[in-house]
Amino acid sequence: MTTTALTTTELEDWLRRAAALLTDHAAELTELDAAIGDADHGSNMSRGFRAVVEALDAGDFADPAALLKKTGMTLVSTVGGASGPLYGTLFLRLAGATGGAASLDAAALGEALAAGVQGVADRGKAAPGEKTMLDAWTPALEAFRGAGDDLAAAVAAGAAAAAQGRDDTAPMTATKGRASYLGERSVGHVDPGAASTVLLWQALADAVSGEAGR
Amino acid sequence: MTTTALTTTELEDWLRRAAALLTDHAAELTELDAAIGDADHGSNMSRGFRAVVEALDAGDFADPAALLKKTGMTLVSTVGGASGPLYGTLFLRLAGATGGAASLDAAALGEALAAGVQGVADRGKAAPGEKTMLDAWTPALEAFRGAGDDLAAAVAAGAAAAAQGRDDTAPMTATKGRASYLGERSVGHVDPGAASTVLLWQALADAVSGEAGR
Amino acid sequence: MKKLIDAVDDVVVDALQGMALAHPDALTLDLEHRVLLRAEPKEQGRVALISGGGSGHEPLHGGFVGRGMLDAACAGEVFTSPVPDQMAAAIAAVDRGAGVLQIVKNYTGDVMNFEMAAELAAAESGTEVRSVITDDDVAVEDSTFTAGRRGVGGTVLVEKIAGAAAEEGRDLDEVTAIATRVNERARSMGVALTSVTVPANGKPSFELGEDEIEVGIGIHGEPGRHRSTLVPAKDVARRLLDPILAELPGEGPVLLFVNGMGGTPLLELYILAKDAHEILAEAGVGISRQLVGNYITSLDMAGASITLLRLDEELTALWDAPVSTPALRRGL
Amino acid sequence: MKKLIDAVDDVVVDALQGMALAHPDALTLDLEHRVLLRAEPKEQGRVALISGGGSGHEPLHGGFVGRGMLDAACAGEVFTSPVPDQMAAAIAAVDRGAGVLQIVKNYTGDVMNFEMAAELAAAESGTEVRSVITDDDVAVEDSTFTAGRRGVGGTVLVEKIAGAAAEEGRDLDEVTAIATRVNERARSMGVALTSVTVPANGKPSFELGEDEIEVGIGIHGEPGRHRSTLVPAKDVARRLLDPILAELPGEGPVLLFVNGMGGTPLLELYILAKDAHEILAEAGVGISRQLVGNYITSLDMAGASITLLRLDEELTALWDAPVSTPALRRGL
Ligand SMILES: Nc1ncnc2c1ncn2[C@@H]1O[C@H](COP(=O)(O)OP(=O)(O)O)[C@@H](O)[C@H]1O
Ligand SMILES: Nc1ncnc2c1ncn2[C@@H]1O[C@H](COP(=O)(O)OP(=O)(O)O)[C@@H](O)[C@H]1O
Ligand SMILES: [Mg+2]
Ligand SMILES: [Mg+2]
Ligand SMILES: [Mg+2]
Ligand SMILES: [Mg+2]
Repeated sequence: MTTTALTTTELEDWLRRAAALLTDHAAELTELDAAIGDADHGSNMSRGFRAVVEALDAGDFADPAALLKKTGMTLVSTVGGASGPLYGTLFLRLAGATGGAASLDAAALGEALAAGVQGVADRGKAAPGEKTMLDAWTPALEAFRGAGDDLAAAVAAGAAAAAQGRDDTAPMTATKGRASYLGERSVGHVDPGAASTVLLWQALADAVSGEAGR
Repeated sequence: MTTTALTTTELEDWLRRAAALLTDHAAELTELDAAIGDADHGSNMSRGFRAVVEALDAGDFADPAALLKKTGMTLVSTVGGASGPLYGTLFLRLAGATGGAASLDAAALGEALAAGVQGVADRGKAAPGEKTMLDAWTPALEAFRGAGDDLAAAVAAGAAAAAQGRDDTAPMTATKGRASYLGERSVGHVDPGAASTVLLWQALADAVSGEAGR
Repeated sequence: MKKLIDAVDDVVVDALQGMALAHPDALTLDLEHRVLLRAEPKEQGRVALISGGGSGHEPLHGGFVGRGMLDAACAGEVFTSPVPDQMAAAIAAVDRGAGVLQIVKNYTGDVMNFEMAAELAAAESGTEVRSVITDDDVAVEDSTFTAGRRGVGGTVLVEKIAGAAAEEGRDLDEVTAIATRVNERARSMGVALTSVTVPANGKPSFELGEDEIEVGIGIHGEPGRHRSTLVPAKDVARRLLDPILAELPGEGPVLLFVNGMGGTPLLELYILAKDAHEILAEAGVGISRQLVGNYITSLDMAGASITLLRLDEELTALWDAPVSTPALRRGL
Repeated sequence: MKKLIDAVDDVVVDALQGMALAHPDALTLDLEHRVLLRAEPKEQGRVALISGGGSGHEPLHGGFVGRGMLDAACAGEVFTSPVPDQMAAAIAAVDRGAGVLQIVKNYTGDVMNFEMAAELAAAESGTEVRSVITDDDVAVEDSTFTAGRRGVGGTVLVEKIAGAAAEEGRDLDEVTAIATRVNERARSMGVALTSVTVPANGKPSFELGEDEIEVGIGIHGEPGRHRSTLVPAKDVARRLLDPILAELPGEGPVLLFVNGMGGTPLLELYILAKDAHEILAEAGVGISRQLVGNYITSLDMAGASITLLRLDEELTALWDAPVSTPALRRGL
């Protein structure tokens, strides 16, 4: 059973899968952050998405915009640090871009993601190549939009590109965020925010393809 | 060349020999103090007697009383801690007991030492058996006074008794000074003040017997 | 990890409660939002000042809430920026109709979270919120290739001096301008003798050998400019003061701030202060005001930082103004 | 040994100079005698207070010299009592014709050196000198078989409260009686998480394993009542408060003093303060005044002590009186 458009049901599925993946990989993300940051990205992300799941459990959402807005607000209110405002802004912009639509097809999701990624860039005053989560989001967005109308294929392309983008952060020198204090010494390490971005794409791909066992 | 009475010359010799011995054994005394006190008895005593030697170098003393008073004052002013007032009082009482005598024979030195040891007991509000320097001074004084008129023999007897008294502090439980906080755990260690007392007696014996090489 | 704590997850909340309990006349705790507020709010019509950041730098910021300094402080998790909701709650609580100034240390997370708080406040209540970002740490050299200099010791001086300006009744423009001027005229650098141990992590954030020091560290266990063997305090002072003096703007006397990192006793801070006096005298720099003690710390790290602030007449007068907070008190 | 010092032999003199340089408005240093004096001497006809002891407990005692507290502080070598000449110099400097009270922590060396100073002063100048010996440490159990309880945290409270009484113009009998009463109504106990390292010794005075604490320690690295495994802060607080409460005389509310040993950050002290509040509430003991911070330390030792003082109306009023010293300031 693959999906051609995302309603609140699929979106909720996505976020719950994301929460599970982030919790499973929390130690890994923190390890990455310990190398070039302050060793908290895993706990920040799992704390935030645990709160998102609680909000989903409690809430009843009229449309994708309401659900995505709640997600963004929850992340902003519970994560803190750099990733809270960045992921929070991403979801708030997704919400804003969907208008009152009841479901998002590949084109609408592409529009929304573009707004979200722009939000990350605005909020972080960052550009690709600075060894941040943008280095996963930017190629993922491009691949998604270039893959055509098939939602599942587009999401799969996006997830693959995100993973490639994450790996490509390793040789970069950080010039944004905490890792930038390390200068040259940041080379050789993968950016933790890029790694958590890949997990979000993976969860989305799983949700769209109806992959079992979240 | 043995001495039958102490003039300022022999007293000065005694104190310079004592300073040398205390400096040579400073680490040892501090080691003893580390076990049941605060690891400073060696540095306290060598600091004090270094200052005494400086005072001897600078001064010109009319009689034993003047020299012994200067020694006591110097110790009080430079040692600090418990041993400063105790050794300082000892020498001040020695000075007081000699009156204006130009030299001290065995009987006069016995009188003076009795006053000095009483001074230690008064100042420290202590009695023999409490694991302090008094446990070396008290038997040494008794042996000295019991040995008769021969100064060299009396001092030798005093030195031997001091050493025995020092060794006898090992099985005692301290009830005065810093070691008393250890209670039972002070058993098995020699008292550092008793050990420095033995060095003073040794220096006196060397000075009286004209032992070479201080 | 050896710490006097009850549970790793409760460190921040327990300490906040302890702080409020220990200073009942000075502080009120909004436990839900983890915001410490003045027990006696400022009068109407005065500019309010808030600050905040990750916990672990005590007494910063909660210890500086009180007359003549901050109106509220928002406490994040240990070394993690607070979230905008906390600042929004603080802003709502302290707004006296004359606007609110946020004092923010320059770390990406702090800057973004305070920025979102300001947007929230503007949207929801119309309170005018300004921010001053402190970035006085000269250890971060290439600030064009980094997130910029970090905010460290200068932050304390900004809070004191801008706090005095607000207390005097100056308007939001003026208070903001003064805070900005203090930050521009302040330069700092720190040294670590031991690493910090974050409670949630349980082990030292970096390793230093028995005869090693790390020069130019941040206040979250960030690495420094270089590692060196242990040297006498006077050489340490020189290694902190040389880069500070190289970048200190202006002319005239300075405020000397010798700050402990949390694990270094006052005895050593005073020795460092004496050395700093000698070095500044050699450099021909006059010292007209001073602060020596543990004011912006890094958990249990042994080490110190030095901050110089180039004073002028106005800043000096505001520094001297009465202040009454748990950690800094004078004239009240 | 990692410390910010220049030379092991100069630690005390360098720190004293740094302290005087850092607080030029408050302190004057008599370098020859290692005595810190008020920059502005007390007026004629008032009782003067001096204290002192081994160094390594900063801010005690020098940090408490100033209006409303001490008139002078005599600094010995690290952990070694000062000599009588120092106290004699201090007495001569601070005597304002109404007598001098010496506040002395109960250690054999301190007691004897202060006693000799009093004898000297009486013989040479006729100044009337009294002494109050503080002995508030309940960790020393069998005080008949020891040199008696040690003077620890209660000393700070004696200095503050007796200082206020002297400032008010009470006579030597009254000031002495008040100091005595504070000491009698104060009880303390401390815990070490790490050993202290004396500069001249260069190595830790005792060894504690990574999960061990020593309960009932003194402030010179003296051993404690017992060694235990690391426990939560609340259990630590209980182990300090139980013996204190068992020996605390009187009825009614207390002053709670949570003190850091020098290497423990404020974050942890506030957690301990919160735990102490909870335990005292359970025990039905009211807290009416508090002091939390590093006031009587033991070099770089990590750890803390708790002191309770059973207040009465007079002691409370004197505690509340204005004070202006480098380390404690309120109302001035
Ligand atoms: N200015 C920025 N723009 C975009 N992403 C950023 C920026 N600064 C940091 N990040 C991302 O945030 C991640 C760190 O998040 P996290 O560890 O949770 O926050 P903090 O750095 O405050 O501890 C980095 O790995 C990076 O991907
Ligand atoms: N009350 C006392 N009476 C006699 N001798 C004492 C007393 N207290 C301590 N001593 C002696 O002083 C010695 C310790 O001297 P020292 O280490 O220099 O001083 P402190 O104990 O102040 O560090 C002890 O070994 C003991 O012999
Ligand atoms: Mg991080
Ligand atoms: Mg000793
Ligand atoms: Mg962080
Ligand atoms: Mg000693």
